[in-house]
Amino acid sequence: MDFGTVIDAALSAALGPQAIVFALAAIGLNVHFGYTGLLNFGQSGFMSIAAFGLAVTVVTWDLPFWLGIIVGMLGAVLLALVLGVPTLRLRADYLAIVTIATSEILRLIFGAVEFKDTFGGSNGLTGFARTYQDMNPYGGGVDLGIVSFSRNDLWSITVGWTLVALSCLLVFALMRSPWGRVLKSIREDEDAVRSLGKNVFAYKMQALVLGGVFGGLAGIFHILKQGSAVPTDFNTTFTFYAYAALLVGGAARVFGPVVGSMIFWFLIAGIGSFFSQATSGADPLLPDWLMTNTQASLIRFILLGLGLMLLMIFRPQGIFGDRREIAIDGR
Amino acid sequence: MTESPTTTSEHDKHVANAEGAVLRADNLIAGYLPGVNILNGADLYCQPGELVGIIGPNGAGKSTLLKALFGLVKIHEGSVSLKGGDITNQRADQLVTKGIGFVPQTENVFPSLTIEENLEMGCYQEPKKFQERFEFVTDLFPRLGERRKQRAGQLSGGERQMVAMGRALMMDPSVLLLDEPSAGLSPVLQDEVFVQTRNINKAGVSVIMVEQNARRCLQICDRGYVLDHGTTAYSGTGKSLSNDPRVIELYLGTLGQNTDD
Amino acid sequence: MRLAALLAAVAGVLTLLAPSAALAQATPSPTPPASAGAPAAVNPIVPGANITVTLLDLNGGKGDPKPVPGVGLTVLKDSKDGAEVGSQTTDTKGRVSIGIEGNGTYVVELDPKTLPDGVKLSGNGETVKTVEVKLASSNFVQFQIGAVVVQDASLGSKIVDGTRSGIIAGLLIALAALGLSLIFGTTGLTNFAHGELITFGAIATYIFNRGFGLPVVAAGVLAVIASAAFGYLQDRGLWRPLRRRGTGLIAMMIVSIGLALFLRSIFQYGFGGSTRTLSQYVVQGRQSYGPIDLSHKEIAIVLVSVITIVVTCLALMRTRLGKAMRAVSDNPALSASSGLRVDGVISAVWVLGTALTGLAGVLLAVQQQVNFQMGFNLLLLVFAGVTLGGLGTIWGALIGSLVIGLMVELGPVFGVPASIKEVGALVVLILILLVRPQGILGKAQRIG
Amino acid sequence: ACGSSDSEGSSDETKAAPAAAKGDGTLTIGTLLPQTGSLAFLGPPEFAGVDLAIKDINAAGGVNGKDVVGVKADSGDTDSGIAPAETDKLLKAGADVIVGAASSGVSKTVVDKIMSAGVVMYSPANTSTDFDNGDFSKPDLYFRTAPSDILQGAVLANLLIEDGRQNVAILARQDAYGETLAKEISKNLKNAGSTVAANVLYSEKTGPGDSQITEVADSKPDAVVLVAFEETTTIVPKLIQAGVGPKNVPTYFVDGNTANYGKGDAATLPDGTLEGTKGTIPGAEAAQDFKDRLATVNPDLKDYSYSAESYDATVTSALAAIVAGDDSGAAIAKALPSVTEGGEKCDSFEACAALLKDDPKADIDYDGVSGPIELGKTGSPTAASIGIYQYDSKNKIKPVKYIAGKI
Amino acid sequence: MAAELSEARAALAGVSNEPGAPKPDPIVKGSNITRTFGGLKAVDVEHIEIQRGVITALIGPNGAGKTTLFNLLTGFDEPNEGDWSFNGKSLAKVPAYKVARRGMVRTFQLTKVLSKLTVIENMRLGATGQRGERFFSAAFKSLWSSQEDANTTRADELLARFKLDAKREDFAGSLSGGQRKLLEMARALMVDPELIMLDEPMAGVNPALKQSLLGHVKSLRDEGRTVLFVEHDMDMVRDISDWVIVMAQGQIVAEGTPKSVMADQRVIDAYLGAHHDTDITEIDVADLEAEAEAELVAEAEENKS
Ligand SMILES: Nc1ncnc2c1ncn2[C@@H]1O[C@H](COP(=O)(O)OP(=O)(O)OP(=O)(O)O)[C@@H](O)[C@H]1O
Ligand SMILES: Nc1ncnc2c1ncn2[C@@H]1O[C@H](COP(=O)(O)OP(=O)(O)OP(=O)(O)O)[C@@H](O)[C@H]1O
Ligand SMILES: [Mg+2]
Ligand SMILES: [Mg+2]
Repeated sequence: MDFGTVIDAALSAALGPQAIVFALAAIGLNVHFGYTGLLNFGQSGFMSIAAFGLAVTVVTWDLPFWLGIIVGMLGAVLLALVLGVPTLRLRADYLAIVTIATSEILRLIFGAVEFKDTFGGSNGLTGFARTYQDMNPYGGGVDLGIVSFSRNDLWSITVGWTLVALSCLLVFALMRSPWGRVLKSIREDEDAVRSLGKNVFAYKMQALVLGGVFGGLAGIFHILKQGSAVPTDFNTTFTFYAYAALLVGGAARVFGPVVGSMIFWFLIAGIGSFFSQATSGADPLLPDWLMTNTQASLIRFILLGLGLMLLMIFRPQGIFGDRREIAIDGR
Repeated sequence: MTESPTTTSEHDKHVANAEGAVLRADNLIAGYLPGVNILNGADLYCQPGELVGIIGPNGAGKSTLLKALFGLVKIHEGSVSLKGGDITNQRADQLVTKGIGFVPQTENVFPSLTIEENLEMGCYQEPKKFQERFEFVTDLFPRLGERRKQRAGQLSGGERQMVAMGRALMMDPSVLLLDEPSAGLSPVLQDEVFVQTRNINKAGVSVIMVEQNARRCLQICDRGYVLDHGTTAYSGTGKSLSNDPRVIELYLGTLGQNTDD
Repeated sequence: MRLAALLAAVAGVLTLLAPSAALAQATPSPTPPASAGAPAAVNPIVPGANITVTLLDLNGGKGDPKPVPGVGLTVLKDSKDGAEVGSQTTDTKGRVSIGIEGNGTYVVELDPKTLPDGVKLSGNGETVKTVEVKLASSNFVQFQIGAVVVQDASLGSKIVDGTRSGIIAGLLIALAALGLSLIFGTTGLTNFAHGELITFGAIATYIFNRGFGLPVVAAGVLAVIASAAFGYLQDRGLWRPLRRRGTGLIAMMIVSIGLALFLRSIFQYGFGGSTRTLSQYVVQGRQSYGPIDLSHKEIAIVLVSVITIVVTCLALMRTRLGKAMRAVSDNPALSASSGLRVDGVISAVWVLGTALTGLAGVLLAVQQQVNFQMGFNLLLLVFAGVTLGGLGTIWGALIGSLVIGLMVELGPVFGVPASIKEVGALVVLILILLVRPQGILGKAQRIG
Repeated sequence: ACGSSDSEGSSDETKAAPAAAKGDGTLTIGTLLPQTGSLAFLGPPEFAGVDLAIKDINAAGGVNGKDVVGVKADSGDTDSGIAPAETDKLLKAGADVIVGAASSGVSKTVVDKIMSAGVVMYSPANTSTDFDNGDFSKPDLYFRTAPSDILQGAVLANLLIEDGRQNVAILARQDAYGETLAKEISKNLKNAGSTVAANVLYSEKTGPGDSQITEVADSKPDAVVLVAFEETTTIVPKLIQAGVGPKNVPTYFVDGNTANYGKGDAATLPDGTLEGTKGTIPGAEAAQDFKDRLATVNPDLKDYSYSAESYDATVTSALAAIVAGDDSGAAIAKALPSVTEGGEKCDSFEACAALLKDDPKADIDYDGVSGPIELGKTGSPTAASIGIYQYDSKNKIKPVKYIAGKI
Repeated sequence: MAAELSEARAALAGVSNEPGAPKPDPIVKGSNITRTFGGLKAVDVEHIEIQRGVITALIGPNGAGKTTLFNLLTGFDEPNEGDWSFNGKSLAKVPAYKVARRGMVRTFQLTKVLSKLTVIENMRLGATGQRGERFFSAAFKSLWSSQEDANTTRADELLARFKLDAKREDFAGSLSGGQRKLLEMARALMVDPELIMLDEPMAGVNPALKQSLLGHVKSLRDEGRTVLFVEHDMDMVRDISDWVIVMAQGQIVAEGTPKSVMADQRVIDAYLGAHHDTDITEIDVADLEAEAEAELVAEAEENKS
């Protein structure tokens, strides 16, 4: 058993591009749900529309990369507006279903054979990431002993963590302001806020757009770091996991989503690496009758599920949350 | 002595007189969050057939005290006993079986149930009694009878209060805990509530009521407590309390004293 | 239908014969030059790469297909104007086989003048086929004669079929939705592990059926009981302690996401990744009942689910448990103050809810066999059904689910691409919620 | 074959990558294959193929004097999105060649990552035609032993025409695999003169609903082609229910679902259900001998899909490393086409290695258990043989014949 | 200034005691406002005018439609028909937040505190025209911090007056029932409204505090604000209101000065009850019972006939 490898796998997942995608998406969810109380379960919809905005612009329409980025982000904003106008008056749980439905509709459309010429069908689109990859200034990867990254990942994590840091800064600045206060109030009771002369709808819309933009960033970053836009990447499971990451870190906390995503990926990769080592080799730590190598990779999901449950049971407010807040909404 | 009670002597008084009480709480320390105590050694007893009033400033812990008695707030220290048996931290529904009824201050109706169903919940454990009790309650609040099929969530504030009071009366309890039963009711109904409470009490039910309509409360109760900062600050008969200058200063104020000027 | 079967059988026999016949006559001989008019007795299949055409007159599907002899066919390289590779006249079997060099583009041309009187090519009578040859053996090409004309199914029959499927799908969703709605309505828990409860019912059926060798019906009954027990244990072991600690609803929702992942992986761990079949009722054809075709298992599914749903709904309306559930849902503390055993009510709800959901799993297993993620795949539609009807309302869950089921299956009739047919239902869901934000049967709340 | 002719093939990315210096001396074969998710059923035979190959290679003396090392990772499915993280794990472990992924969709999510790390991505089961086009059309660092669906589509269409089917309905799963294969079959059918009665796709997640089955039935086909994975066990009963089951209409399977469905198999259908149904699987006959040998690494193996392709991918990588005298990804990639095309034929690692031992400059042409494997211009097999199988009354497949083709 | 204001009150002297009587200087004017729920006519107001600069009390039995009228006037509910204006401008169909911005702010009978915000944050939220509430200036603290400080100072003053200063940093969700009422009222005052509409502001507030708050309400009036409140506490109504409007079954049934209204026999019968001024203990319970019995007998007889 080589614990170095386990730690390396876990750490590089926690610091790597996949965790960044989750962090960005979860920051968006934090704005939606954590601060404003909008139960958006369609974050993957925002991601997919931005991702395909970029991919379609570059691949299908053969237009410049940077225009693609703009189209992608505008796509996310537009989705927020189109979704928000009719649905923001829905109660939280209804909004959740509408957003899930919307993201599924988008995913299905992006993957439909009928629109294969535009969106590439279920294979998705590739070949839009050249510009991004060409900007890579690094000559090679790094190896820090306990964790190492390839050249491409190094570039992605540089870009990605910068984006995350900027996003956190923006969220921090906004949420300590009176604007953020209005959002938090809307989360508690819309009518009260309305009675004080605030245009609740406008604020919710601003929050929806802002969170959607973070979602869009996540989507764009996701397809850039892997070089392909595949519709099935943007399914609801992703949103569920992003929520899990958010709440593990602590909702309505600036660093909650970031730390949550890191922990989430640390666990997935770490547990996976541990068990795959424990069951492989000539004389595995865990005998074959107990667990085969194939079953070992399931164990990580079993343990991840279990871990998520235990964390919420013993620290329902998440890592950064405030216990007092949780006590208030206990039924 | 009764003229200048201090906190410690309040406790002595309590120990001296609480013997044989139907419901008795000793030195309760309780709160919602770990480390923050709302009740700091509150004492209370209620002799059989007594009507006890609790008054006190907002946030003094009156509601918390009732909830603690009824098992809805965790008691860290101290004890509650019913007819001599210990009931500290027992579950609310068990206490209902033992004959305690409770009307909370807020959120005291089931919004999605109709009025009739709300009242039915009052005698959930004895559905047979429903018809008889229902007639009694609708006599008291005719409006509830008229609107029996309306969902409680649509009712006006006062109407809800009627439903809440009605639900407690459906239970036919031996000890009744009321948290501001008259709040939000029109004056005529407030009087009605006080009179009916007195009537119920006369019929042998021990009643502990928290009230902000303090004068009325002190008028009808046998004994009153003034709660402040989670402890029993003063206690005595209703009359003695309403004339106690310190109580007036701390709590009663002078509004309505000189009505006819 | 019978005709098709017959055809198939004949074709099958032919297929089995064909290769052996070809082998038997594998006399290497160069392609004889085309001798127009006189049909060759037999055109052997050329070894190596070749293009083979068999002209058969299907006669509109009436009777056996008849070979059409004496028709001239020419193979050209690359295009119509390319070099001629070979030319032959169909033999008594209607066959020509022309040797070619290897991979490349070839054009096969049929000489329409040589067609016997009264024989016409089907379709638009195209006499030229361009093929991309990749195989080093026979490359078969077809010219259709007397092909069966398939009438498009009428809109009416499509609607009838769609409605039947929609109702069955809707009823299965409704059973699960009822379970979800009960649990949500009473505890406020948005249970993302609900799909796994469906799977649980299905897998339990499989285990009782295949593992213990019980008949499917008995296995189904046991599976429902097992589901109920599972629900009870889940509540006792997980949700009740959480409620005791005053865990918030959102935290509980995340717990349910964790639980879903946990259970799904456990199922896969034990059950494996593939779809498995029950021992009975797997293959069943449909019979006609008036305009509707139904198989026996579909009838059984409809009856079982309708009866269960109606009985449950009526029971919930009539009994005290129904009211107690709504009371607990509104305000657990006040319910306790009224003497309700809140935990008891919630346990009862879990037992009932998981039993219903388990039943959905059992019926789904009969309908489409058993897979470790079958419930998870259905979850979105279950949620959609519950929401559409109005969260927490019992009849609403039923109506919402039926609407969703119908929309999914009827959508393709009205132009939703079948490959993404869920889109139709989801769009309808969104539209209805825009008009009635509280769901079909939900009630608006009072302000102030 | 000559190894140098492909030098312009390595993409810009490879060049930019850390100068793909000489390997570390040990050939490390990573496997990125499904252990979880909806494709998990494809995993065991593929893992077994790789394991067996490594065993054989090491038994024959390893590569460049050292034993080959295997590391495993789970590709999951496209839903779980774990493939990138798992790939990292393999790259960390120093993999020079990554055998995987099984699904074309998953492959696409990691192919950039793997190639830019200077590692060979070598899929035993990607059949999507996409990997013949665009960016992947060069034999850079992406290879596969599974023939592209172009060939299977042609063979299956040819089979249908041969059987006299004139009006064929295709029911396919909607993913990279199903869509392209269905497209190829349909294209070839139309070219050859047959009608395509219906081309119906269903969601890979939930399987076909009744509306799709009805669409197939309503088109009154004289044959049905079912392009599916393991959901076949749920689809066949539905087809039967709608009156278009294998008993009523001749049915054809493809490599995704041509497996045994009899007693004792992972998935079963009632006896006789599939009798007469035909299916195609790329690859030469999985000889009983090979199956027996697979049993030595995984005695529970029931299904053999892509086991031969996985085996061959591993063996050819090892041979390429020997030819190049270097185990780095770039070197292997350069040598790979030459060990599979032209030259002295050999059909096992032992035999090929022996040839190379005698003459390090020898030009060999490995023909493996899965077929002749000629990795042509696109890094995909240009020639392959495709087996046609038929079901007996016990739902077991029996080979009927093997058809060789070239793209 | 004060003289001018007492003028407003004095002007009321000339107003007739008819329901819906016109006022000399109305701030709110409405007519034909109806709202039905199913078959129930919850509000059916023919005409209503609220005098500027005075304290008007709205009283009536439970379920009379007072809260519903508040909801309608402030845009939280939509009437079946009706039109009303504030400061001469029509408010029909104007959304709630705009109503509040025009200077007409209400509180809720069932309190709506923002549980997970602290008390002081609740207060700050009330302030209007905050620069920091605009998205584009929010991210830059320098743009709004001075305004925030000013608001905080004002909020602290109010909190002190409402005896909530000790709870300043606590979550509003942890306040007691009475404290919530206080917070809600204080927060509404942060809006700095022209007309403040209080729905049972003193229900559950302890008498001593109530008394001191009454002084505060009066000073609001003296600052030039108009106050409209619903209350069941007659001591309070009598003490501070300049004008009383009585609603029953959705309609305005009486208006007038507190004295005259409370002397109105119909109001006493329907609302106040015979004993509202007497000490309950002085009523012999036996008497009451006899009274109730007699009523019952009478009713029974009525039913018979
Ligand atoms: N759920 C809760 N969580 C935390 N603190 C609470 C909670 N409920 C009440 N408190 C605090 O406990 C103290 C006492 O509250 P309680 O409701 O008992 O007061 P009260 O005497 O009934 O006042 P009122 O007359 O205003 O109803 C208050 O300071 C309040 O802030
Ligand atoms: N959303 C609703 N649906 C149905 N009925 C309603 C609704 N809102 C109010 N009502 C009914 O309208 C009537 C008037 O209610 P309202 O709340 O205005 O009374 P109120 O005068 O404020 O009474 P209280 O003094 O008790 O607060 C009540 O009978 C109530 O039941
Ligand atoms: Mg209280
Ligand atoms: Mg009211």
